[in-house]
Amino acid sequence: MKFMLDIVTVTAISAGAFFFLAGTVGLLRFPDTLTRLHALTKADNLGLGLVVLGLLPQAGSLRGGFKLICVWLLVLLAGATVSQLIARAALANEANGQRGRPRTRARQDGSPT
Amino acid sequence: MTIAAALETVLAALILAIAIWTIAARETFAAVAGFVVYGLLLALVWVRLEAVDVALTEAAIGGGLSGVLLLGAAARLRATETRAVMERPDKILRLGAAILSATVAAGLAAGVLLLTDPAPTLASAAATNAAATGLGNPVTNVLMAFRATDTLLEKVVLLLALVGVWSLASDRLWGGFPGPRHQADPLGALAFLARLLPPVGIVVGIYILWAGANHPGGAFQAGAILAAMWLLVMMAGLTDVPPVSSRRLRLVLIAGPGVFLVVGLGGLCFGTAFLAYPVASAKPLILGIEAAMTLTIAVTLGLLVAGAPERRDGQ
Amino acid sequence: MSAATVFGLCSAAAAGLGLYGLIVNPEPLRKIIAFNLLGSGIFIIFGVVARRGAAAALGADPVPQALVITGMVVAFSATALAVALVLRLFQGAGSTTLDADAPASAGTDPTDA
Amino acid sequence: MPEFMTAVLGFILAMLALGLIRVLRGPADADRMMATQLIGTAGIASLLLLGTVTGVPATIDVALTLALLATFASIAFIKKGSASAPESTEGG
Repeated sequence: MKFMLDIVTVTAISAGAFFFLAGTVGLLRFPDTLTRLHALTKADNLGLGLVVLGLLPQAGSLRGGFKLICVWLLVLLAGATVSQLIARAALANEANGQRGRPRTRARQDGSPT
Repeated sequence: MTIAAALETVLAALILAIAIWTIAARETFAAVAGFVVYGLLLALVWVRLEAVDVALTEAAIGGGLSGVLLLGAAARLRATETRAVMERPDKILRLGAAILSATVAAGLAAGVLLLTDPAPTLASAAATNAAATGLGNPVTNVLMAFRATDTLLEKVVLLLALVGVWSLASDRLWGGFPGPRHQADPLGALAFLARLLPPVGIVVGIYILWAGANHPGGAFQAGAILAAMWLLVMMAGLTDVPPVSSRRLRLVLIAGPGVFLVVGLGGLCFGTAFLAYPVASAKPLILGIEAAMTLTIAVTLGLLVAGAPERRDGQ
Repeated sequence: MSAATVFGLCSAAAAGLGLYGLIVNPEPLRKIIAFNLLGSGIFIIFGVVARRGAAAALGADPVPQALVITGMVVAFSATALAVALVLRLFQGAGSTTLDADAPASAGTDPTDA
Repeated sequence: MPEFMTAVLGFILAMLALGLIRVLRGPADADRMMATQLIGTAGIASLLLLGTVTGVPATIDVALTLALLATFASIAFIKKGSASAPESTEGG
């Protein structure tokens, strides 16, 4: 039984890690703000969900498992809402052209890295 | 090098990178975004250092409230950035500052390296005296019993800071409403979140307060969560900030320290010393103080983020 | 090198960076952020001391932890007060410049009217 | 099992570090907020893993707090646009 549970954990957490990878790649590679939002809304929340799923067998107590699920639900709710709000703000900024600078300037805008 | 050690090195490197970015970033907004991430990673560090109470505080303050405070200010001050760039100090001053900072950092690092390991500790003392309060969380014991005066004065500092913020209002606006009035969009996503999240947040906050007796948690962390929920409802425009002249508001603000003081003086009158709890009723007393404290902390933090009075009327 | 040492060295560097930013950055808000950076570095060093003081089945010495929590509360209230001061300065002077002989633009303070 | 989880934890931290690049480069503030949001999710995941690895169950409470509050910076970011508009008339 223990072994089976560990199998579940390993598979789910590995899948979760993969989705985090996908989300990050999307965040970095997608061309503009609104497409990058997909990385935020979909891949990462799914990744966290899978990690939570994988941790459930290891949670030990029922309360621990319940709290794990609560964490995921909260992140889902907040992530979905906030990403929609960010999309609106991004659109508004593009409209009155405040901060939505063209992509070509991304590098000058850059960083010590 | 074990995998755990590698992990810690990665985490430390990340934190350093963000720290550099927070200082070097061109735009204030970018620096604030970096600072929010910095607070998030610090929570990880605190967990790694087995200080979960502190991690909770860091998550609530660094991850949440500071971000709101600084982002709001950055948004309002954006206009002044271009001017400020011209005031960048000259090379000599920058060099001197770099040398000074490097010396300080080196001194701190030396302190870290030379400090005796294991360091002198009061952990055993705290553990042996834990029975006096009946609480299982040593940090809560230290905060609420062994060094209760610090905590009492800390709450007074919070109040003083709030009085300071309020007193920045111009005479005309004194007693008015803090911060700008946020327009409500009753059907918007933000209003939806502001209706759905606070109930959950209140439950979590009370849970953190209750867990604080025997597990990591406590009044301040709970208060910070409640404050964030209140701010969310205010930012969504579902409710307005109460005017600072409201008497009910001010009663809530002094409730926590008031209860704390009364209990402390009770210890002075009927017990052995100021804030000396009778062993039999130590736990209920402490929990009572913490409950009152949580309410006060929530309101104080919320108002600290809301800022100085800026409107005479509720519009 | 133990975990505590790694984080201790990292936080020492962070504190140094914070001090540098506090001196060099001209914008008050940036100075506030740098000040927080400096403070957090010192807090982590407290955490390192607490971790090394682990005893009596406690993961870390509770006294420094309690001190750090108190310190965080005070640091936050100080930050809030500082931010409010900067905003008020901006209202009154129309800019947040800190050098005395800088030409201040027209004040936007409603009380002036 | 702990080794595996620590490895995944390191991996997610690496992803988090890559997400930082977006915070650094922007270009738009919306991108920065978005990256902060995503880093928050990754941070919560790594907190949960860390808590299981180090066997500190209370870590879940930290993750819970973060899950509640990680969005607040973004919300303040969204509000700044609409809230800063009336300020000019109100005197800030």
